[in-house]
Amino acid sequence: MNAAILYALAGGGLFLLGLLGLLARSHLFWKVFGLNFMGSGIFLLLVAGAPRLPDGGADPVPQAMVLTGIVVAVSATAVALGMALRVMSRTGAPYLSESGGRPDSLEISEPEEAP
Amino acid sequence: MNAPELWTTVAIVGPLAAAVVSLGGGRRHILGGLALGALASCSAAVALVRIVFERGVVRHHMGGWGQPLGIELRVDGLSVVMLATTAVVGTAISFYATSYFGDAADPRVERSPAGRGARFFAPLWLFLWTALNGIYLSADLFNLYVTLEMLGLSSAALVTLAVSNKAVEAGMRYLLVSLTGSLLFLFGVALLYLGYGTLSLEGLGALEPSGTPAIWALAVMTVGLAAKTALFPLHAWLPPAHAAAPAPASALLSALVVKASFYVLARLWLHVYGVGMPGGALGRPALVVLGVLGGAAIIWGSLLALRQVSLKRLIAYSTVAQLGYLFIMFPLLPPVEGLGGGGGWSVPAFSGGIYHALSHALAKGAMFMAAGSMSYAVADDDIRAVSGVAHRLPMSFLAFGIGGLSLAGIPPSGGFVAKWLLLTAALESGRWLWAGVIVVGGLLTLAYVLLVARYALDVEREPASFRSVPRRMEWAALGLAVLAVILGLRAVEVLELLSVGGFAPWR
Amino acid sequence: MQILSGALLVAGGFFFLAGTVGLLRFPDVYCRLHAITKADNLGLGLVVLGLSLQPAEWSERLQLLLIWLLALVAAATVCHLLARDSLHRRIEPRTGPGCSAADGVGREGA
Amino acid sequence: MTGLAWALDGALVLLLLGLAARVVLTRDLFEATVLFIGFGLTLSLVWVRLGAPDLALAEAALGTGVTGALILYAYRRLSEREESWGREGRAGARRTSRAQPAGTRWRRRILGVVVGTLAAGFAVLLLALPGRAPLLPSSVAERLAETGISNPVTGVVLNFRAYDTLLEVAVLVVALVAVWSMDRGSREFSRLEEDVGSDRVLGAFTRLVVPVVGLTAVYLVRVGSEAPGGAFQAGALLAGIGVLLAAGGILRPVTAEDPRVRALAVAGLAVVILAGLVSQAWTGSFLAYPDGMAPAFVLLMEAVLTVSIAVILTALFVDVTALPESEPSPERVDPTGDPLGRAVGIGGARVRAAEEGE
Repeated sequence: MNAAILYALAGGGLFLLGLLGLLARSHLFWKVFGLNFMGSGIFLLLVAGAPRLPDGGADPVPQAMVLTGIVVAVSATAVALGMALRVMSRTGAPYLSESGGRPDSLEISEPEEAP
Repeated sequence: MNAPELWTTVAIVGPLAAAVVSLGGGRRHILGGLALGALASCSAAVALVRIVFERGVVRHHMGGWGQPLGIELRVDGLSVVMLATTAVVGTAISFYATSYFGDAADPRVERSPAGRGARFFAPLWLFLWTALNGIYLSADLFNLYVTLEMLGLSSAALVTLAVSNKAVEAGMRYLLVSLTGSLLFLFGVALLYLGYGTLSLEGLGALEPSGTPAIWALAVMTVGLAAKTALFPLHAWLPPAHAAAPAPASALLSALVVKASFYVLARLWLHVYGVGMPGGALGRPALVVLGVLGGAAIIWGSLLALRQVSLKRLIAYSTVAQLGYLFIMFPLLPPVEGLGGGGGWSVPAFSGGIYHALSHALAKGAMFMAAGSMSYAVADDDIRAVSGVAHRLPMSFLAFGIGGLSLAGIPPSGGFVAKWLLLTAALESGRWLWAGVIVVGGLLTLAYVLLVARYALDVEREPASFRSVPRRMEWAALGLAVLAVILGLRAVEVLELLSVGGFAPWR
Repeated sequence: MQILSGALLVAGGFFFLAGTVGLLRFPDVYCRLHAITKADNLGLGLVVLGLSLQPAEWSERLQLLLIWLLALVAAATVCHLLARDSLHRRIEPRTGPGCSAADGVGREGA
Repeated sequence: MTGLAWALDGALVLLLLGLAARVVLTRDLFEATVLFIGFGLTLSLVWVRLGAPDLALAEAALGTGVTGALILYAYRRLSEREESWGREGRAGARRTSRAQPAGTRWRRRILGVVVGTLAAGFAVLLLALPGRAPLLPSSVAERLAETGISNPVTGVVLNFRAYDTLLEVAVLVVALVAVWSMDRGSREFSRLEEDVGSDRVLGAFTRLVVPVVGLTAVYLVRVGSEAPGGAFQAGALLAGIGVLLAAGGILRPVTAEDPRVRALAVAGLAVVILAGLVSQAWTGSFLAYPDGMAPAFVLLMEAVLTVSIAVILTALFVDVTALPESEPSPERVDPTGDPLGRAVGIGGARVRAAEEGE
């Protein structure tokens, strides 16, 4: 079954593509794409790399792990996207800045002063 | 009544149920949730300490299935000590947070930007608490991945509770680093499962992983976990995140969250892989690499702490430095041939490193809460603005001072015991360099604590504006600082507890 | 039987191809929508027909048919919404001679 | 391995990597989003080829459906904001992303080298994987009969490793609470709100599709323990309906303030906790269902989880993109004076404030 090795290598390639996307692109949405590709790459590696059962059936444990992983990836993507949109709405551009901006005053919770 | 299964379930499901309760929305729900979470964690910690003392290492097969199939919880000395510290520091911070955020139902708070904190700090923190307890108890690789992910999401959300541009940006950066770290960890888990076919840590330890895929897996996992623990080269995200977060959240992040990924790293290196030991993978050079990074973190973090303008960022850089101490433990661990190490790690080094984690958790929690109270009073985070606060907020400044001295390792405190143990380990085995770094680190820590004290004690300069701080916030900080000192005095029991099933790789 | 189902599958594939070519070649949104919706649905219909000739129980054939119907309805609704949204954005259909896809003006309307 | 199968696998892998590369390298955000959805569908096909129907279902429903809809709608919010801040229209969003170079020149070379060495090391590593048949799957097959569940994947997810599933649902709830805790503004959906809602075709489509998909979801839950199916996929299907209703303005937008939404969102988590505690009282360890009762427990949990996951995913879709109206102020991170902060932070290139764009 060397097609599985092909898919496992594809999984590794996907992981690296995702890593490249995460590190090389500074637009926050591409970092979210990168994280998703890294996740999908690992899942592909996990399922394709697992040796088949003697009776030819697929090994259920990696599939259970990947099922859990997909749900966790969706929740992580939702939080990452939400935060990216907040960065964009607050600072005008969907990018992280290099550290070096002006310090702004620390808004602490002021229960006394009504806004 | 003292079945380990019961108490491990209480430790995990308690805070989880409390989080569900605290989502109810009303003030009673939030207070009830925090109380339930604290109660469950503390009672579980006390009970498990007793069980581990009596019966040594105990296990809980989740779902009733055997080790390879089902997930297994394992409780030994190290996990119980971390659990107890999390319970104590967590309770103090929950107590502090109830007054820091004000009352969500109160209309002024509701409309003010901090209204979100009042409503959502409790559920996020209780989910975080569940993840912490889950990590310290779990002995299953994939389960650790899911808990680490839960930890990352909830702590990043805690950072963005603060109402400022830099909080959102710091939260975003922290979330990206945390998710990348978890995915790298998952990559290692995938390799180990493909190579060895088991997900349980003990099962993996028994197989003595040392082949090429195992080394790759360890390398990738170490990079991922080091990123989450903000080890030296990968620490850039920590200071903005811990400084921008609301005070109770930064106390949690610095005191507890970074310890969890360090704990997983230590488990993998010392117990599963047994790096540097006769049967283990890699060799002593790998431990020295971690030690060098730790030493660099101490120097780099302390120097930058001295240069900071903002109080909370000074303490955040102090966290980066103190984490270096945890990694200095690694090169001191392998026993020197001549001294006949008895097959396990050198006892003073291991217990010194873990002891430092405990005392740092207590001291740093107290310092961040005290700093939060001081900034809350003068509504400004700048060190100069905190001038003259000492005599107006004696308890907070006392808490800050005691915490700082404990970090620096001044005798009666827990920090002193940790540094003493690490120094004996270093000098015993003739590794002078590490001893030097430990001492220099302690002096630098003392320097930046005194830097803050100089401003706070400056009586002539009155703070521009001053607001009274709710009593509860001050008591919580002081209580934790006093505990950091008591930890130093009662070291014997804690060290004995640490020795339960902790000193040798699982073979 | 095998040959017939094979032929149907190929025909279905051809219609999918035709739809894609239509997507690339046509000048503006409306022609493209027209191309994709019509061709792909027909292609899918042929594929479903081809598959149902394969040896399978009736329940599976029914499921295949249900999938096709659902796809038909979905495609029609989406096409309608897209067209209405384009109209709302006042993107006029390109009329007049030689409206080749060279300038691809309609692209941002998608 | 017949030639045809090889051709299919090869084509799928090439398509998969090609789409991923194109998404990572393209300058245009809209193109990246659409190709990302294409990538998700291709990955579902790959799961089918690898004999993992459960994953194909989950990838299509969750990985492509929910994630794709989320990113598409986030893109829309981004371009709306670009418009409202006086930049050019939709192209503006693309143009900002087009204008920005991906990091300075030397950073990309270093990354290329790093990724290259990793790729080489990884290829060697994979071939060195010992082909040792792991002991786990065989014991899963043997012990599966005891659980009364015949679909091995559901057996592992909801019985052998049920604790993982409990934490996974907790992660979903954490994500929802995290999104709720961010500053949220109006939840109006589209400028065309008024006429989309009253659009007869959409109304007719909804009335037809909702029962059909609802029935499919119930079928998926019911069949979950025998054939591919289960709570997560069914939940994602129902979430698709939720998104359709919310986007169509038919369903009142889901809000955190609404106690019903909170209750439904945590219902799944609460039921799994209760099931775990009840079984611990019965058999002594958490989530160890009393023997013979496993199918009943699993079915109950799956039913409540499906509804709960559907509500969570719909609420996520609504609240992730619920941005407050805000005037952006570009100043940002306070100086830490840490030179390492720039080099190693995952921040990437310089600040892209609007004026400094081109």
